[in-house]
Amino acid sequence: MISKEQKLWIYEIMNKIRYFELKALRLFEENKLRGSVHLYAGEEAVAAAVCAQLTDDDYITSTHRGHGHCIAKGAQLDKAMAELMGKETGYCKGRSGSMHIADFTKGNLGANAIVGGGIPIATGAALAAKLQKNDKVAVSFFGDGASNEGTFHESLNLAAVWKLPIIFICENNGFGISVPVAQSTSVENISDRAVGYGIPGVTVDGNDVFAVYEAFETAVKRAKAGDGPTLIECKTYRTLGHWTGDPQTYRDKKDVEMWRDTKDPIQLFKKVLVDAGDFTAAELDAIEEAAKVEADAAAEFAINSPNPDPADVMDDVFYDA
Amino acid sequence: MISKEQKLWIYEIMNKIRYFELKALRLFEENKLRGSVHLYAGEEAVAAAVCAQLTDDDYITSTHRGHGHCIAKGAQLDKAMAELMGKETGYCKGRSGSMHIADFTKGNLGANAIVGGGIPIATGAALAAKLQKNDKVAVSFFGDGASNEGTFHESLNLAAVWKLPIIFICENNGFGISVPVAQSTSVENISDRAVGYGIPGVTVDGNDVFAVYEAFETAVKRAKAGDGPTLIECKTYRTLGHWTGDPQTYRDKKDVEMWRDTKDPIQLFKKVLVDAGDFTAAELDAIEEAAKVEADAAAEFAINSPNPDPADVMDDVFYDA
Amino acid sequence: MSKKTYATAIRDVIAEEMRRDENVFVMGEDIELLGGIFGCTRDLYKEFGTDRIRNTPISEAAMIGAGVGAACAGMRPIVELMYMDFTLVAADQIINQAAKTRYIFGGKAKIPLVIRGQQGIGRGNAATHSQSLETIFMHFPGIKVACPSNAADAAGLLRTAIRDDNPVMFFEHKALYASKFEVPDDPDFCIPFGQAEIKRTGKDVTIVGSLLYVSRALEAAAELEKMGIDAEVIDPRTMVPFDMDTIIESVKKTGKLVVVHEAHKVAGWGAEVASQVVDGAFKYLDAAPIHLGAKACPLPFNIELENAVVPSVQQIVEAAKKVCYR
Amino acid sequence: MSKKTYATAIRDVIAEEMRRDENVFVMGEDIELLGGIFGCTRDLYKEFGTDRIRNTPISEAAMIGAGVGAACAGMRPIVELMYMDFTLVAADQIINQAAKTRYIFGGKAKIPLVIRGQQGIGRGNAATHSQSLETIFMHFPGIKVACPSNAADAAGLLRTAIRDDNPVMFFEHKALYASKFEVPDDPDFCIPFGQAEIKRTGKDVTIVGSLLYVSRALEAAAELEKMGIDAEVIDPRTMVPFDMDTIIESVKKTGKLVVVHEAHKVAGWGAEVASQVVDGAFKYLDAAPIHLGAKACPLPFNIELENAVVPSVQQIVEAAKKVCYR
Ligand SMILES: Cc1ncc(C[n+]2csc(CCOP(=O)(O)OP(=O)(O)O)c2C)c(N)n1
Ligand SMILES: Cc1ncc(C[n+]2csc(CCOP(=O)(O)OP(=O)(O)O)c2C)c(N)n1
Ligand SMILES: [Mg+2]
Ligand SMILES: [Mg+2]
Repeated sequence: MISKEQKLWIYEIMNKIRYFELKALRLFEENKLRGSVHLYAGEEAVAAAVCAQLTDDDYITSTHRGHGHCIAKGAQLDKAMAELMGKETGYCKGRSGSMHIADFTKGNLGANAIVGGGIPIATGAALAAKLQKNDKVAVSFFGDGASNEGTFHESLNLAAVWKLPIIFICENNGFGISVPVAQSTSVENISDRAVGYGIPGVTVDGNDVFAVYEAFETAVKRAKAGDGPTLIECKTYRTLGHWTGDPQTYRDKKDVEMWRDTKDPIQLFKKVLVDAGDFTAAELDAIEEAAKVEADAAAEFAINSPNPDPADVMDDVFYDA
Repeated sequence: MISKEQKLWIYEIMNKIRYFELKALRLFEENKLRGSVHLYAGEEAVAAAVCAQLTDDDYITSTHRGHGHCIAKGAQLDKAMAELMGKETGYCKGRSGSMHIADFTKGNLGANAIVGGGIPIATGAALAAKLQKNDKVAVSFFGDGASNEGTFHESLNLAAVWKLPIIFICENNGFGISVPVAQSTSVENISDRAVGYGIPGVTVDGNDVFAVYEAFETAVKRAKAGDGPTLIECKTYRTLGHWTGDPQTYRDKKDVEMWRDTKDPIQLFKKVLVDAGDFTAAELDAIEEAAKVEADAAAEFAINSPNPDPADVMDDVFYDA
Repeated sequence: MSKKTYATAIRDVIAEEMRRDENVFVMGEDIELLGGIFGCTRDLYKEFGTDRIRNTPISEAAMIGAGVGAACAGMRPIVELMYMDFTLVAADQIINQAAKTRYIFGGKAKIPLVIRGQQGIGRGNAATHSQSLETIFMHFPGIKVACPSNAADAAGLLRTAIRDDNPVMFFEHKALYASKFEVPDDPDFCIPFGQAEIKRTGKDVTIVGSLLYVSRALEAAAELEKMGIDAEVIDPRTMVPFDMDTIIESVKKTGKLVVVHEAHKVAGWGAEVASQVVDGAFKYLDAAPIHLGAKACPLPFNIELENAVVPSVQQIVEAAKKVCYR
Repeated sequence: MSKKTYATAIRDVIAEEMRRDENVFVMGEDIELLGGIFGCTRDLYKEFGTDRIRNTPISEAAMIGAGVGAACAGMRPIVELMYMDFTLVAADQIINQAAKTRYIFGGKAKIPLVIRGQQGIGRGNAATHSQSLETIFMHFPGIKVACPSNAADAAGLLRTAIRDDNPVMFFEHKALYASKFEVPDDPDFCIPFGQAEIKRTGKDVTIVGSLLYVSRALEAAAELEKMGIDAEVIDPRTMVPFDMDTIIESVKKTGKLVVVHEAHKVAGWGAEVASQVVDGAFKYLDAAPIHLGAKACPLPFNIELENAVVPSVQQIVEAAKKVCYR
């Protein structure tokens, strides 16, 4: 059961992510932002419903499509946008850009531009939690495409035999860049792969906040009880290109429109909240408006922030005691 | 159904492997042979029952425990033993030793000292067969331990989505060196992992020639029909140490004795052959005796063979047209 | 001759070789409909079908291992890596399998395999997508390494690579794909491996650079000319085999050497060149050779930082002046 | 001081550091009951339990990635690789993850991770189990690299590595495990990284070698002494950071340099040393430095072939004589 407070939080986060992404896209199109930028629009329910159940002490690892996870795990839009623009005020002082963004102080162990690269790292964070006997959990977000990398397999097996407190969240958005899942992946549901590790595997509608929330709630209980990992597949869809500038010739425009217009996770969630009488449409619109304003302000902040000083480029390669 | 001729061939191969291994062990103990030597004794039914159904045109990849596969795929004992001793007359001119032994002319794409390293290579050979539209199949042998490597996962998925003519043979001998399967591997049966690739997975008694033979026969039919790969797990046991010189403190002597004395694949097969009236004990004893003589002769050949000339050490790094 | 981009030159050679030899095929991520993210297989699936222009799952180790196996079984695979940085996900299959298979099996295997893709700076791809990796594949024996710096070299070297019966790492540079150059039309146009090209003759200092650093070295040479320093610029074109003779001959003439690359300076291939030149032309050297390369830090995202990590044209000029005592 | 083997020295430091700091733990293949195939964790599971001396599945990428993650989360993991050759199966997790994590997150991560294991020739382990890999981890920035040549260095460097808040690659040598040496008993005995050791002072020629090649260089020095050549032998001990100053100072005195390593010669770290010495001491050099390393072929199984691939003591002697014009 999602508390009213959490519902509001989730709605707010989803909107923050959405407007952050739209703003980033705009900046990219205006040539104010460069590099490989992968937007999360359309998939917000996953990050939000998962991170609603985490504290700053819990860990996540993220992917090349990492803004959503970063924001849901507590990042401020301004510092995140500054990072995307490579500014000194960004979370990573302009070193990472979009693809490696992280707010380490919030337990976010980083976006990871290597597909599948973060899965073992989250597994290690879960191992630390187990060894330290605290109550933390780790979450590894990754895509359908990543489920074909060797690291997926090795990590799920490791986590299963060691009964680590980790939840593997596969965001199946139907494509790895241009390649449809069926062409690259030998199972109907990626959650079927859980069988190969003797752990529970579930597939949920990734655009339904409630479905993701509940599946994750069960998985966290299991993890905290010492029973080990769960694999949750969230079926979703990215409504923008794989990266900013993607011609998207590999998919039908109608599909994109269908998902955008009839399955938008924010609109679906909003309708449920209003229908159930949790909040009025006006209350929710105000939240949306605030998110828009915050995203605009983040862009302003980022644009007006200084670039890092090239003289400092060698800093932080090593930690000096 | 195994033909009488094939039964004889299988029995002969199993004995050749066994006496080859015992001879290699002896040579090692006498300091006439060095390096990492992993013996196959106790697991002969797998290589023999599988390779009985292959021609020289079919491909295999093997493991660090590769003598059995090499012999079953048609290698001569003398050149194989010479390779173990690093001699110029060995299959690889003394470059490979035990861990990378291969007779390429027989479709053996090599023992592979990297655990899991050969699985993608066999997959590629199967891809070649598919592209060339010939009737060849590829077989990848690997251990229980190797099923936890990323290459296992990536290869099974690749073979499954491409419906390649390949059979994955997992030789589950209960241990990866000192580590029992249950401690390293998150499933009861490794064949359960087939579910994660949407392909058939079966577990058979790897010490029973007939069980292995039949499972493989079905898998080959499937492969040749264009329906793709099969994962066959053969439960077996190595009755010698992981490597020559292994103290084996990690397992109960009684277990070893039990497997050696009551489940020896050669003895079990012999009993069936005699009981069924296929062959007389005397006929089979003669085959055993011949294998022993051949192994002894192989050792003689190897001992009397010259070492390679160090002046040639740079040969064969590249192919020169 | 036709003027074409580096990307088109690569695409055309792949197509021509696939027409010539039915055993040639390509596998990689997003190479069918999308034509590879840099267009090096654009539309080829239409002519050759998706058996021979084959999308793979995101499984680089399996992909490269499958290349090795298919090569052993008589095919001539070309594996496209989207970024050469991903060689690290599959390093064992390259260094322990592709490169060693022939040798360890006593010379009995033949591995006609090309692993190609782009690397380097220039697109804000940050630390894991901007590295230059050619040095490590030069260090481990058994695999050839090519680094084309223009469209004609891309065509001539790639054709040689595809026809070679050995594994080849083919390093393209992301910042060169759009650059245009005259490319010979001859369908058998091959550039032999192990032949450096003198891009500019000069008598005062030898500058060795490859990939993006060929044009940067030429820019530096133009600057130097204004100062009355006549630089000879050499592009080795292949790292394995490496044409050290041409460089040593040049240094015997100029007496001074600057080597520059985008790969990290420390233990980069430039150190190998510098030390071999010292070995082969010690008596001719007027000054200690200078070796420039990327600083010892990961490639940062911010463009000014990125540019601060790799050698600049100005640094090449300074280095050349220094060895000329100017 | 206690006389102990290299393997025991390593084991003892691991045990002492685990007692001192409960965040230190070890994971690796066969390290519990078997104590690692070279005995570096022998019986430690009895004292520390199998939570902290932890067998892993055969999954090197996950194991090292788990080390990175556990380090990010406050632990101090030691990952034992059975053979350092297996770094190639996990190269991305080392080079792109462990080494870059701190930098790309703007200095906010701390990765106290040790990846240790043995490498090299001497046991007939052939091509994929006998390589020397330190050069490539020196090339890519972000990870420290240690190469102990005796039991005392193994102890002192390993303790420093475990206490360091950065990732460290710790390269042991299989042929050294049984060798004995006096090791200080001080439970805080640490050898700082980046301090080369002069193993023998001499005035005629500087010989730089590490791991197995320290004793071989010393053997060569003994030979040279008979010929009246007084060699200075230097062990850099760590590759990252690298103490170039000590070597340059030595060469300023001797005027001659030979660098020798077991890693492949081509683009090996010896070329870096030679080229930096040329840069830093050009005017002092009487002869071109000589750099020796393994030939450009995979390590063969046959022992005579194996020995033919790596530099011999005799070759070191010859090289020293050559730079001394003798
Ligand atoms: C190891 C590796 N291989 C390939 C890539 C290139 N690449 C970046 S994103 C991507 C697709 C990933 O698909 P998926 O995991 O489904 O995530 P999505 O982009 O759909 O969110 C690919 C192939 C990479 N970054 N890393
Ligand atoms: C990538 C890699 N990791 C580890 C090893 C060391 N090693 C050699 S054999 C072995 C055990 C393999 O177990 P399994 O796959 O079950 O085969 P078995 O030896 O039981 O036949 C290990 C860990 C290796 N050779 N390669
Ligand atoms: Mg996807
Ligand atoms: Mg086993």
